[in-house]
Amino acid sequence: MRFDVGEKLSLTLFLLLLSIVLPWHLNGVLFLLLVLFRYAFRPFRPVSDASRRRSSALARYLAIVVLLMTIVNGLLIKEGTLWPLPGGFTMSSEGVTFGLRTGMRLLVIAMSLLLFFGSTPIPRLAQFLQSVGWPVQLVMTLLLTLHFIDTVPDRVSLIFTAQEARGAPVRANILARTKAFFLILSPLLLSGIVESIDRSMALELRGFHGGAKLSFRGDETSRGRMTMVSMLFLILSILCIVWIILRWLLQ
Amino acid sequence: MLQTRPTSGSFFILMTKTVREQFQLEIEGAGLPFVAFCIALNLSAGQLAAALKLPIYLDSVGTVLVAVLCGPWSAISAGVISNVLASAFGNPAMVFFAPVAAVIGGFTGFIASHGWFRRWYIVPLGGILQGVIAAIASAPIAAYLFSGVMLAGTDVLVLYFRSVGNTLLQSVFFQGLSSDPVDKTITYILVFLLCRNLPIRLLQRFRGGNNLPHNKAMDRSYAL
Amino acid sequence: MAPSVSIRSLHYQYFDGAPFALKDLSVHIASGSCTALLGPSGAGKTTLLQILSGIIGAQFTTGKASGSVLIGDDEFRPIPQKVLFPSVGYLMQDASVQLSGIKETVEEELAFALDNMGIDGYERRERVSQALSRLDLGRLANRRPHQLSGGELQRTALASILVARPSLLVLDEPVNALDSLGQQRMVNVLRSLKCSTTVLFADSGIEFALAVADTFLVMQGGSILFSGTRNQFLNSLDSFYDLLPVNQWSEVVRKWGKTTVHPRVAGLLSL
Amino acid sequence: MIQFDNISFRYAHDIEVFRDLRVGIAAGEQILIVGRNGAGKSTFLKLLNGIVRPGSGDVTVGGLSTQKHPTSRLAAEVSVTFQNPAHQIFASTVLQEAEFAPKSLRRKNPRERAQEALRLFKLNEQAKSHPYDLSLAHRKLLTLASAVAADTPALAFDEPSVNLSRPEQLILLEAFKVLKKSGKTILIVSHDLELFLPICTRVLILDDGKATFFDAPEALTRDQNPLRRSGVRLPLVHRLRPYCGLSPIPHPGA
Repeated sequence: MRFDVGEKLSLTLFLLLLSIVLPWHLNGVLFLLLVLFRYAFRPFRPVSDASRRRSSALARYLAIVVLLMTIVNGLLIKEGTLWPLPGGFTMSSEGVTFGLRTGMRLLVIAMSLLLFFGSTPIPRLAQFLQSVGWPVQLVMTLLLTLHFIDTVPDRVSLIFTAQEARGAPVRANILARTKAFFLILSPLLLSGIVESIDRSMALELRGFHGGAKLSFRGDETSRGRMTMVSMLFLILSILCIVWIILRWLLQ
Repeated sequence: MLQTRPTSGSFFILMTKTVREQFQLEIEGAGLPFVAFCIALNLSAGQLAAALKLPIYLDSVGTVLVAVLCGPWSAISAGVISNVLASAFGNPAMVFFAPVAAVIGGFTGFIASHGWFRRWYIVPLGGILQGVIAAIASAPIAAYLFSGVMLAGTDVLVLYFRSVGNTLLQSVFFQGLSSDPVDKTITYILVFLLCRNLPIRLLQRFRGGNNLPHNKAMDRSYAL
Repeated sequence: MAPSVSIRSLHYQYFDGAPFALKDLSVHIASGSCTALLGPSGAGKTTLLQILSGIIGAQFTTGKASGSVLIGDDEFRPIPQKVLFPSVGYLMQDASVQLSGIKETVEEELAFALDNMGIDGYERRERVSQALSRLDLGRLANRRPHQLSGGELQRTALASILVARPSLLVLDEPVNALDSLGQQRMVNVLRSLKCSTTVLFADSGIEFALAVADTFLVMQGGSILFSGTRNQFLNSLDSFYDLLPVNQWSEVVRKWGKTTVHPRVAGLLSL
Repeated sequence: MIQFDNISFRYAHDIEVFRDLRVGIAAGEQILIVGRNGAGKSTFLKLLNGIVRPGSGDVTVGGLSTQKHPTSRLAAEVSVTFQNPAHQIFASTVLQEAEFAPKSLRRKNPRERAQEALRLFKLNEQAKSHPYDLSLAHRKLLTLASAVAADTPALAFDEPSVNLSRPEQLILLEAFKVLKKSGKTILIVSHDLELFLPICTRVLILDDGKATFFDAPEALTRDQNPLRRSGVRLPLVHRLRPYCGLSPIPHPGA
């Protein structure tokens, strides 16, 4: 059962909307299901160990947030049955369920996004977006963003070093550090503008005019047309949206 | 239709062109790589602020730059892609705030094409207005989806407003009002300081070159 | 057939009121020749090369130009208004910026130009493999572009242009970032292109030009100062004392006699 | 003036850059630092003002130890300029850019020092124009001028001749001669031996963590092995001059 990018994308959309529809205990079950999905199901396994490290750190962080959210809401809200606590505080059942509802929702959202972005390199996403009709310029912009995401942080540290060597106040008081912020952003922007001008010329010099489609490695894998599975998930997503609107109106 | 040159007050052009044509018009010249550069800027401005231990976040400085130098539709796509990639690289909630980034890009692009970035005294006004609009746009999302907990320092404000007896939506909106206008005004002023003296050789390569302080030569040789 | 290039009294300003980047420039470049365009920075070398590639006419709509440019048998008055890809290939000074930066392997990078030309299938694979072998990038074909060294990046950028088989190849300072081994490779590549392609390259030094070029142009302040063959250039080295790094060279050449360049010097010059 | 006492240094991903390096540079000397890419030439400059701290041993500049003093204090003793002008030019006029270093070091009358430095590098007519309206070569000269404007006893440059064409090289040589006369200590990291051999007092060759040669340029032409081992070749013209009965390295002012 090979999941292509289109099917994974429509599944993720459906999961995001489902997390808003489900009550908190069903969201909790869905979250555990997704964790199982991640390890058991090949197409959802993380692509690189960097994304694996990043996602497990994030999962732990979010679990703490859910706990925090539940306790804080429980203490603050006064409706529902109130269980007295030592020191005069009251923990309201209504507050706890409210905290759990949003906490579980956040966990499901985080997990479904991690499943998608962890297992789909951006170039594959760009390839799919182009096959469903995105303009070639926008696809090129998304791919170029990846290049800049790799180079801009290094350039920032190089500029930071060069300006500090010239006496820029990077460790002084807050006002001086704000000036240093400008001293680093200005060369970054100027060099970014110059590089953008050169890159736009380089693209045109090799015939890029937004007409011809970009080719990707292993072109045959992206079946542009809508498959049955992604159609199913899109219909389910629409149902969720209808459900949310109805619930909001009837409240 | 005769190719009209978008000057300030180019609202007419927004109406008649389809979005795709307008986007392609805006990224003519050096626009396309610049949008990609500004998206990367959005994602790394926060790191730089942290390296300098500054309490500002400035994750829309790239979007505002694109709005000023290219135009509203490319700024909207820059904002949306920034938020989607931010959620891919570790902050999952950001994808739900993509509409807010679109509003920031569109609004800034619109007022930039009306010359709001031409005089230094109009820029802070634009920043405050943008901050209010951003607060209005982000309040329902933060309230209904995340019940006001955004894993950031400002969550404390929300709790304070709620304990004083406001509803969830009101307290999230008040928290937004207290931080967004400040953040956006700093972003606007920073972009103005960065762009006001850009030389003509660089400005003429961007569709929005005329949105910046009056360059004598720019009038005669309007870009693209 | 490799085109000849002749330019008649070309003037160019980047925008109204800007200083003249090119002032009354007239030159004729023979078909299939390998011409060195020498001169200090700001002499207008890059502007001239970019005008020939058509990028200036296409992107600089605010520029002011007069005169005429003749490439092969197409006449452009005053300058080409659209990018002359694929008949004219332009190698930029910074190879890492010339590469698209969006491709995952060197092989795909070469195919980028062919995508835009709508060439695919057999001819695409054949052109890519031919360009790879010509620049001996064979073992780097599947390497990721950002893992390449400066010299390898330069060869990849040049290969990504040669796949389009331009008849006029224009290069902006191709060797100033290369070590002596890289320069030697570039000399061999340009020599292999002689007669089949007209080559024009800009350089601020003279060692590389002496090794590969057959005609020499020296530019200053936007116009041509000298145009001639290798020996004419060697004999008049002294007049370029403060324009080109020739001081120690002129001493060497003068010591070895004005008219003919001593075989040992010529031998060493061929690196 | 500048003393490296058995410095050992490695970056996080454990490539050993220096192994107990000992280098002493007297005041008023001009040192040309040469070595293959990755031999640690840029790291050598970063050690000068504490941007990078040695694993063991100490670097003292003008009597100040880089272990004890912050970079902002050391920047008053040695002004380090890196290779790419785009990484430091921020101002919207040439004069503002040149004024930055003297102002942030709180020197007296920074504007005059900046104008003086611009005159030294023949940039005074363009004082009002935007740095990005200048050619790349002139922007490079601007970064050199803004370092000289800081008026520090020692100056260190990373590849100052890259991006310069002949006229700018002549301006650079003139400026370095003036600085040499006024007793400045200058460190130059460069591949361009043809340009700098005639004006430097000593050549330092860095090769896998060690200083394999530290002597006058004439000694270099007599024994080219350390140079060849470090992957750098004497320029062709210096190898040719002996065949024409000329001294390998022209005396300064040739």
